[in-house]
Amino acid sequence: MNVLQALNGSLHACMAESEQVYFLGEDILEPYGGAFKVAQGLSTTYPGRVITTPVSEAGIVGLGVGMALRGLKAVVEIMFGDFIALAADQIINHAAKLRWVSGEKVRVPLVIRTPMGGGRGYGPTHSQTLEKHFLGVPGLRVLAVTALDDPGGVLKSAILEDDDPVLFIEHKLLYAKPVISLVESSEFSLQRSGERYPVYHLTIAGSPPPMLTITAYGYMAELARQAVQRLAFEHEIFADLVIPTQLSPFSLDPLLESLAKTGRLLTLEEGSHTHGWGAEVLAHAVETHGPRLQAKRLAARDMPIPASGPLEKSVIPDVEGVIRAAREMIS
Amino acid sequence: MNVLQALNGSLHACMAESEQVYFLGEDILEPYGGAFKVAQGLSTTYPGRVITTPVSEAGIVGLGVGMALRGLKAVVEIMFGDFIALAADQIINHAAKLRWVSGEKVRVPLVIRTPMGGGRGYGPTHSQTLEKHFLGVPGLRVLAVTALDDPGGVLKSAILEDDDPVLFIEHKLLYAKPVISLVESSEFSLQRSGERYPVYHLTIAGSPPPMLTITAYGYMAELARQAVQRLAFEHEIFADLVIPTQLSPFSLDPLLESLAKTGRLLTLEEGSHTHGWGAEVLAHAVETHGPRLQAKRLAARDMPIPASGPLEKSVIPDVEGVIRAAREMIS
Amino acid sequence: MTVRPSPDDVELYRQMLRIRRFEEKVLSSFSSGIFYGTTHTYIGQEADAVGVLACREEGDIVVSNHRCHGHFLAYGGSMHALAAELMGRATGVTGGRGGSQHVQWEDFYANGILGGTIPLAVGMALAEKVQHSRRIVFAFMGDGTLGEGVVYESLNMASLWSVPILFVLENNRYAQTTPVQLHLAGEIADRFEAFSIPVAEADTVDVIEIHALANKSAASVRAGEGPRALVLHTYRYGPHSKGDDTRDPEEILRYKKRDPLPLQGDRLDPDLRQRVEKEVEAEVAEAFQRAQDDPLADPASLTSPLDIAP
Amino acid sequence: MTVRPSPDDVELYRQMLRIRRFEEKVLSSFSSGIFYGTTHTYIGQEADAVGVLACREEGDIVVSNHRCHGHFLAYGGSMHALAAELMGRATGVTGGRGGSQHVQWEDFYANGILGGTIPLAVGMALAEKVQHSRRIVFAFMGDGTLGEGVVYESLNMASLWSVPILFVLENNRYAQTTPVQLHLAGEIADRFEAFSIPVAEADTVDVIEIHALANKSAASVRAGEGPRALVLHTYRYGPHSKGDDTRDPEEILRYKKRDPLPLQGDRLDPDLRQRVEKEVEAEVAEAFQRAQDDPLADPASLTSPLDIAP
Ligand SMILES: Cc1ncc(C[n+]2csc(CCOP(=O)(O)OP(=O)(O)O)c2C)c(N)n1
Ligand SMILES: Cc1ncc(C[n+]2csc(CCOP(=O)(O)OP(=O)(O)O)c2C)c(N)n1
Ligand SMILES: [Mg+2]
Ligand SMILES: [Mg+2]
Repeated sequence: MNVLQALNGSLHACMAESEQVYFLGEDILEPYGGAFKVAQGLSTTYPGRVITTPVSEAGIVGLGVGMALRGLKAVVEIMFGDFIALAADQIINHAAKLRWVSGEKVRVPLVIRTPMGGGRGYGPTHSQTLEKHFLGVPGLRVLAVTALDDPGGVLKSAILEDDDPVLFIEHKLLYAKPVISLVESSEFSLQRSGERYPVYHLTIAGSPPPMLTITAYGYMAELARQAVQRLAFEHEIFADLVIPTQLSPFSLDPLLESLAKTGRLLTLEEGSHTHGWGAEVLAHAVETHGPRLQAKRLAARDMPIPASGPLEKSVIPDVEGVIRAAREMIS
Repeated sequence: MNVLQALNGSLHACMAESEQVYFLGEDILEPYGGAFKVAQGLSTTYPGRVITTPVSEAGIVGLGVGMALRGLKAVVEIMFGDFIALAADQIINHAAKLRWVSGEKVRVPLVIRTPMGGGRGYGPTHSQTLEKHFLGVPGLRVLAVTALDDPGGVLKSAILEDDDPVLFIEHKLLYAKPVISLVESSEFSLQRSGERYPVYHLTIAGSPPPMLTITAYGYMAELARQAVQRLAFEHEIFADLVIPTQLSPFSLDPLLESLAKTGRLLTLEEGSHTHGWGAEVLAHAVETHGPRLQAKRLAARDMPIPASGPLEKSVIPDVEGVIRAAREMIS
Repeated sequence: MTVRPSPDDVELYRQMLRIRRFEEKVLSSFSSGIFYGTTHTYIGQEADAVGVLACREEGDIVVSNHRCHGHFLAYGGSMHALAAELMGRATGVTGGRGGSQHVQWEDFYANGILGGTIPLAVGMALAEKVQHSRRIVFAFMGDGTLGEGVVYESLNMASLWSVPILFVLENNRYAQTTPVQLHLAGEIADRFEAFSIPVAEADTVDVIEIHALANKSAASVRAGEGPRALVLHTYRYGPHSKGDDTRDPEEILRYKKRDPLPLQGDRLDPDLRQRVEKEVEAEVAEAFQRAQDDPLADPASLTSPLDIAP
Repeated sequence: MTVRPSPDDVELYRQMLRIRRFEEKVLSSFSSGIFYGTTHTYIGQEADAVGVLACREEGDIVVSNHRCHGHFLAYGGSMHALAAELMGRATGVTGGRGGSQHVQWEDFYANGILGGTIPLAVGMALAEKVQHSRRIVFAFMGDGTLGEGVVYESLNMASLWSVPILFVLENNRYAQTTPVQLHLAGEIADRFEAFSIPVAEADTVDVIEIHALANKSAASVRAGEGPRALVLHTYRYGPHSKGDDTRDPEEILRYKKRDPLPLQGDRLDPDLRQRVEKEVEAEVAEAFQRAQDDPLADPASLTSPLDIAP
């Protein structure tokens, strides 16, 4: 099963389990099933609850908020994450605020799903990783799914169990990746924290104490995992990899536990470098871990994502870059 | 002269100096001159170049981009900073990208001015400090004016000398503050870096070596200045205060110089705490300053800004909080 | 919440007068410093809220905007809770969180972002439709709000999916200080009709006329005929918010000559009218006094907007 | 850039054929892996771009969208540079930065955010108006783009300030896979007329008819009469982008019967037509070959989007 199938299966399961679930988005009807096919099969199975919409990102997020306010569980697909800026006001000033401003009288069980990321040559308005601009919005939860464990389960929790608005980040390159179960690999061990949106902790099976803590989310967690393996087997550098599912509100205790052992922190993200997710990780680490922290961020260069392959590759971080950075930190 | 007069005078000077300058915004005509009066007198003096607009934040930013592309210098006023989210797509995907995507063939000399901040009981959609969500957008410059030195000059540079898009942050409570010139005070010394958008470095005149580096921008720089004075005179704690004018792209060398002396960093901002400006400051500091950094952030609590006075006061940082935090760090 | 009986002349007058006196008191008290923030008063427009919301049935939803006091009172919201909200008291509608523009109570929702509430309103109507509730949504907005793009995205979807919503466009001829001819091209009704939403339009302050028109539109909406728009041309007598009125005083005077209050008041028996006026004055005085005696909102009441790690 | 002389039948045919052959080549080459990203071809809609842009005068501005190849070629953009852009070559229109949807050259601007370019187009028109340049703006958009709110904000301002812009609405009856009746309520022309923007409308693939209509509208715009809209009902023959076509094959066939190319081609002398066809085929082949021989874009060419500390 790949991530696409897991997410699609989860949507089917949610709609089967609760008649309150409504799904809105552009071009989501059969036989198309959405630009990335995550909605495949939904409109034929649940015709009354799958609504294909005009090209109106702000409007459909706002409609989702309204539906959520009135007893439904709304799932809105934004075709490309790059278009989420069009809905920024609806997210920041409506979805995220209503519960709090009402004095806890209303809830907004809304999930906004959207694919981010580059690697496919789609160019500057179809390849971005914009979630960094939506981190730290009071009242908004931002989740990023990975290929680990149970991506469909995370989506299901967000839809059925969470009564607050969720921005649910998928990555285009993740869809085709096989889901990696907790027990599957003999090369590494993978632990999951107890929260609804777990933090994963990956170590190389049977390795010496870790020398470095790496943290990454989403598709970058995949690259980090590859880097951790190669660092161990090719360079004898042993790293802990900590992978959050929830980016905002910020909550990353397992990271601090690992840092207490390693004192070295490397963050990896596909969003552009400055004022990104990694900034909060480092800031949080230096505040709570205290002095004697060695830290570094890897991220996309601070520029738009170019369309041409060689250009795009030079802007987005890769496995080699992680290995290089880790080696520099250890040496 | 207060900050409002300085900014208003600067707009007059810009429009006098260049016929290319056009000013757009909601309710900016005489005798109203904009909700905060920054545009006072402009429409009668330059009637053809001051355009009052419909209530269309995305549209007017987009129009400004178009005008800037075609040889004009567009200044767009967004009445409250809270409404900037409506223009997020225009800022991120158009204004900030055009120069780069065109392969450096076009430029976008656009200034978007907007007042942020609380303290006036305007409630959750009229009191926010949202610039944190626009930091780290490749191709966008974010400036925050203070009461120090020459706020009008900063605005003038942004309008007349800068050919890239600028998001220019004002703070509602700053308007009525008197401008503090570089040489005016005998209590502290104020130095300015050489960049077009200077970083200020404030120390208490004749004080012993600094024990702590505080950094803040905008209106919070005023609070920090008061805190630095009281820390010196009431608590014998001597702090450097570093105040950037440019928030993004991030550029804060004087901070590192001060940190080399103090090893202690305290950031102060009015935006909500997590994933704020301070996160980048701490991350940058830990990356470049290296181990042995003690750091802490002060910011608004991670919630919307309430309307009621006592509630609002409890959410936004104040001078007492800065003093408390500084004392804790030193003890 | 109870359904108001089919309104009689007295009730219509009383509701308008409650708004009028409340708002007058708000404006006149502002300088005394008892309020936080700012306000946008509804004086002059009372016939809109009262005439329209007299069509409301149990459970119907009202979506309002920055100028929400009149809508809220006509909806049946507590005058005391509204006064307390403006004064930042713990007993305010949202306990002092939202203030004047962000009033949420039962099925009433207001917000200070112009136009931002309109897709929410359409979403709520869609939710009620698919849940077969027979509830309808009343969505108020001003002429200036037609500047916001998301309004059109919402009109399109409301029409496409035939949701039960009545858009109430109050054209008070100004967006803040900007006269409608400087901010709006073409005719207001066309903005709705371009999305196949039928429009009823009136230039009147007669609450009975407005009520009759609204009743017809609301009935169509309730019958499942899809969205309708009501374009009401009106005028506000007070400033946009607290201060600055840049309008021509003569123009204001001209519109004051067609004041909705005396128009309706004159229809009442003079004794009855006097009694209503006394009752309303007492109600307002008591609401403000009680609010002022209430404790200020306590910072300890503030909750986190989200569970961090659920 | 030179002004094209008043177009004759041959020239109109040649321009349409250049687009057709270019796009066919793009579609057929995709699977060979020479391109990065995706593409949206203009096959079937050629008469719009060619008929409209034949009205262009020196310095006029063209604002385009995701489906920009046809507009770009009709504007006079280099076929080689466009092919090179799709292939990520250093010699591409933007040196490989923008790719298929983000083509910027001289006074031509395209972007992949639907509707986001429309306020820019109005701002450009306003700039040209206040600078008395006599330039006008041609702004292309699709039926689906009428879903975006910022379009209406822009129409309102274009009309209020009477800017020199011609909106060209290409209704190819689909937004990606969504038929127009599922995404658009009411009539397209009403969407412009609601803002007092006069509309000319045609359901035709005849480039001469389109050109005549566009000429009239463009002349009004150029004469300072304010914005105009041209609603062109058309059809695309290819898929929305590369793959998946979910439309009824019979419907596609039906529209293929009124293909703009043979309609215009049949008006030419057969020998001349053959010569043009040969020339265009050679042009396309050469453009692609040259592009493929060009060096890939070099990462060293990437600049920072802003000076950090100016
Ligand atoms: C998105 C947004 N932009 C601007 C404002 C500032 N503002 C508050 S009221 C107002 C005018 C509104 O005019 P209209 O819709 O006609 O309502 P009225 O005040 O006349 O009742 C403006 C511009 C706002 N609250 N929200
Ligand atoms: C803001 C935004 N939303 C969605 C998309 C994805 N998208 C690309 S083309 C398209 C359909 C556009 O339809 P239309 O405007 O009719 O143009 P056509 O493709 O038919 O030429 C969609 C939804 C986009 N590019 N930008
Ligand atoms: Mg109005
Ligand atoms: Mg189309």
